[in-house]
Amino acid sequence: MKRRTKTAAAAVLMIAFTFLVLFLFQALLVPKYMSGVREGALIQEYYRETTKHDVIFIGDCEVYENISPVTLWEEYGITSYIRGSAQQLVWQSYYLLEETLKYEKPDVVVFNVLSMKYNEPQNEAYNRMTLDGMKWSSSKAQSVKVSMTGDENFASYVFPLLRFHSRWSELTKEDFRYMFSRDTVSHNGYLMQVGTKPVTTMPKTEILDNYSFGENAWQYLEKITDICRENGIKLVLMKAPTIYPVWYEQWEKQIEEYADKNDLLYYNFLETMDEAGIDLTTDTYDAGLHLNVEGAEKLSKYFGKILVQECGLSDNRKDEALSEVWREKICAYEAEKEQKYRESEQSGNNQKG
Amino acid sequence: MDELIDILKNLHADVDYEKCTALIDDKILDSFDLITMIADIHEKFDVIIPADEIIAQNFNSAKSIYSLIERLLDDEE
Amino acid sequence: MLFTSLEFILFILGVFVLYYIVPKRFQWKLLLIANVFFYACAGIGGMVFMGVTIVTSYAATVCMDRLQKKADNCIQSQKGIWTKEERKAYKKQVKKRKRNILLDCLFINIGILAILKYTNFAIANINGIAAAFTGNGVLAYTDFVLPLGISFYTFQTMGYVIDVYRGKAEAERNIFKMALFVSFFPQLIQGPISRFGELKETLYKEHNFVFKNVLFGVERILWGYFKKLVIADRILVAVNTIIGQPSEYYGFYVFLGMIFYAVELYADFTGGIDITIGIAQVLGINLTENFERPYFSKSIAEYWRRWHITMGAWFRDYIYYPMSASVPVMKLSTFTRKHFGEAVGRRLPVYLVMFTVWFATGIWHGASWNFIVWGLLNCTVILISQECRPLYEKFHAKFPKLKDKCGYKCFQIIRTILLMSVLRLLDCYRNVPMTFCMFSTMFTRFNIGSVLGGGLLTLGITVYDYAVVGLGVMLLFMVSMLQRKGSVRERLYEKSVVVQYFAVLFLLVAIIIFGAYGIGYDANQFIYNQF
Amino acid sequence: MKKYFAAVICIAAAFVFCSCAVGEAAGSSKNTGVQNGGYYFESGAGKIYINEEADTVLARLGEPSGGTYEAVSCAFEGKEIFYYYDGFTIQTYKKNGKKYIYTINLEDDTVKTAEGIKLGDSLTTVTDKYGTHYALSGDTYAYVKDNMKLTFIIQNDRVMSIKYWLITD
Repeated sequence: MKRRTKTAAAAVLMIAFTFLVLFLFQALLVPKYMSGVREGALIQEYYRETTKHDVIFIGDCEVYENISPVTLWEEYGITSYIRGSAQQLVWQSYYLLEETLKYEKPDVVVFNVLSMKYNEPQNEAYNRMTLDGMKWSSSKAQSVKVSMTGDENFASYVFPLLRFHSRWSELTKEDFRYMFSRDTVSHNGYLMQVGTKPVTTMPKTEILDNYSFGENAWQYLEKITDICRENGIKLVLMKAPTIYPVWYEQWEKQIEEYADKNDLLYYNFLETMDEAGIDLTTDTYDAGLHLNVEGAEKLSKYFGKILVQECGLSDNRKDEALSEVWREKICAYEAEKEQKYRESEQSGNNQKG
Repeated sequence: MDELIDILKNLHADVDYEKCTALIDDKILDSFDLITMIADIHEKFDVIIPADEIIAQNFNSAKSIYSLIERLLDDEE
Repeated sequence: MLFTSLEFILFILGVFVLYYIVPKRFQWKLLLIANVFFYACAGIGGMVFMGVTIVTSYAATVCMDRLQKKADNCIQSQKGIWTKEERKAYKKQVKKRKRNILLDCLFINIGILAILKYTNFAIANINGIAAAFTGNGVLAYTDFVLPLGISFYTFQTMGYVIDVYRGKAEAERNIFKMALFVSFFPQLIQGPISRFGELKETLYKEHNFVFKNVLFGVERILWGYFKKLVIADRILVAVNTIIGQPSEYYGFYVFLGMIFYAVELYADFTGGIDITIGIAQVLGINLTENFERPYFSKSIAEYWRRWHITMGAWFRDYIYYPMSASVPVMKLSTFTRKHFGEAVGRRLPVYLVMFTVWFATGIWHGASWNFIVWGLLNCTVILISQECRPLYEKFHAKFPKLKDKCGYKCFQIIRTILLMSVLRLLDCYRNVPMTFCMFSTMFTRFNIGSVLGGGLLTLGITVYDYAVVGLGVMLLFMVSMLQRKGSVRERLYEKSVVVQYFAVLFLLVAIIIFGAYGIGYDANQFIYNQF
Repeated sequence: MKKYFAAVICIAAAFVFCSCAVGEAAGSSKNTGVQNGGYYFESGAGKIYINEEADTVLARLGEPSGGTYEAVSCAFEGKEIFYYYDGFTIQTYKKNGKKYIYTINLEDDTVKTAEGIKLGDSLTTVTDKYGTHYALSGDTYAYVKDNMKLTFIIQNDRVMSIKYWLITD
């Protein structure tokens, strides 16, 4: 071989090998979210779905801990997916929706309005959990640019190794086991929690300096509304029946006005808790912040009925192919529920798993 | 040349300036001697040794110092 | 744009790629554009001052050069006609005019530096004195922003102007080429202070892509980043904790702080210079070495010939020698020798010159008393060791074998390191009385037990950090041992390509993984640390 | 030269071994911020400082009459706990296993700040006591001192809210 091509080949080989080594280190050092903080694994699981979904939920922990797609399917044959993540901000929800529409066209999109209270980027840790799971696309790039807090830089999202390299001193077996493959921690985006911790005292509301939502939050809510209208998707706003962070009536008024103006459906489940049969002494595992699995199932049954009536969703349980796929999801769901109940019995108290 | 020798003798009497060729390198002349020597040369030969001439080769032996002085003197004309 | 910022790395890559694409004759012009861009990022304001320095120095050097050439031709043409005295008078007159031009240029540039850097310091002193009488300060402080690298490029340019005045360097007629010399961007941050005569050899030449050069340059850059990111920035947290809370960290902590700072400063400074020289080497430009394993020196004088070499050389060539060869000092020398006898006569001029040089070195480092005291202390130690030379000689005469024993050499090396670290405390606490008081706590308040018991872990870095720094320092030590016999990279270059590749890969991976950079590193609460 | 490398390598190995071992045992303990600084609130049971260790304060104050509320937000494990006493609420945050005072919020006009301001007072009474070096944003007047701030929300010249906060950078 001519000398020039020999050196060129060697150079290419070396560069490739360097990237391989760096990629391996990145796979090792990036947090896996398989135990402990599982919320970080939610976003990336969406890409494993093989079938379409009639309903897409977007929002923060008020969606992924209070709605159970498996129940929606069992009760009403609704196919749904929750693209939720910890403290997901309004603009992150918008870009997640924008990305989802590249994969499928749902009939209904449900957005939880609590995140309207945040007008600027909040916390680097939550940004990472929401954004790192996304596949690279123009939506992800936009979402990263808009979500970055002060000392974050874009390169650390393109190469997560630049961000997580210092985890070398915190590596555990989990990091090695899940280097290339991840387990599924959620059921179509629902993160199951078992156990009960009743609400004894209601959190007090404090006086705020300014109750109106920020400009930035409104702008992205409008973008969500517009993109749904352009794609002929019915947008439904919701507020989960959780009592902390406190939901002020001034906020409620602004959302109701917005829903009327844009003729959107808006359901505040705080007000319809007894109708849904939700009792905060048994249906929450952390005294009212999030529902446990029983609470989530109750809320899903109640909300499912509304979705069918108001949005005209069809019952897909007759579709053989879909039933086959969802049957597996149901046994995984039941298996985890079973296992979590046993665990909570063993640990004796009703603390979180 | 002998004027120069007695300036050097004045600093260190015990050194044989005829033959020694490493006054600086062997640290026989330290910075104190250097300055006093330049001052004496200035007085006796009325020549100013510019700063950038203060380098080891020029001062390593009596001969090299003397040739430096001569060079500076005729450079003056 | 700091060395360790991503923008700087991208900037360098950009310059490197363009440098070898652009036709050879535009290479130095590209460098100039890169300098302007780099400097603009650090603040447009600073460019004005640099512009003034470039223009004044260019004008001064060209005038002096033209004046000298005219004088030489005139002397040639009048060879036969003029008498010795006439020619001597003419030469004196030319020298006088050249000297005036030089002094004007020096006055302007050193003036700019002095005003920008030292006004607040002067005001602080005036206020201090005024407060002693009237109870409150008199003058308001200015908020001058110090342009990037002003101390470095001002001294470098003044060195060039003085060289032209002495006829040691040819004045550069093309102002852009001269601007490139003044503003060569890698040097702006930490030096080295180059000499025009040496730098122009490679700065303006056309360079084609020499693989060996680029490889050596890249290796050196990586080695610089390794020192800076893996060692210096990591131990810096502990140093800052110790210095930040003197009331809490005293006694043995001060000693630890001293040692950590010695490691941090060495790794950071030599790392920065490695990056600078590496970048220049990649572009085919040779910069002078600024360090020569200073922690192996056996005496303070030797230390200052191996630490920040170019600064020491600058002060020696442009302040120490001119002063000691200047007429007033010579007059002083003869005067004191006549009136106060030989002993004082020999010492006084040298002491005067030395103190002036070290005062200038101290204040150049920073506009505050601790730097001045640091400079003067350095000078005192050197003079003392010079005065004690006869004692050393007597001592060694008694124990001739001792001198070249390995143990004695180690003793000397450790003594120098400790002494320099003590002096550097002034640099840490930046407050003279506090420094002395903290230094004294080392001997008065013993807390070695509590420090080693767990105190080490309250300094803001974990045990793993100490392990990494420890290993990094050992690697540094081993490489320095290898360097004693010649360049490590030359020997590496002889090895097979695979070995070279894995060496470079190891460095790159070590920097990316163990580097102290990014959000993950600064030890605030990241969510996962709590589980 | 070989012996140099051998020596250094075994030192390195020993160094790594002992540091990791020590690492497991000690873990890293971070020193907490400045204690007992800035404006303080005075309840019947003595002074309460922001960022002070909460257990001592809570022991002094006894069982909160309005009960407590524990809020674990989303995935973040840092528990925030609210203690509802009569007239004021104390919120704590958890760091390295210890609880510290995060905010003190005055609920009604039965309680005053140490400097004597209560809900309903006018802006001038506030500025008489605290001066005018406040930072104003919206209707919130914030007085910063050491690592905490005292905020008053004043609307149509009446103090609507009084709150002591820890400043988290």
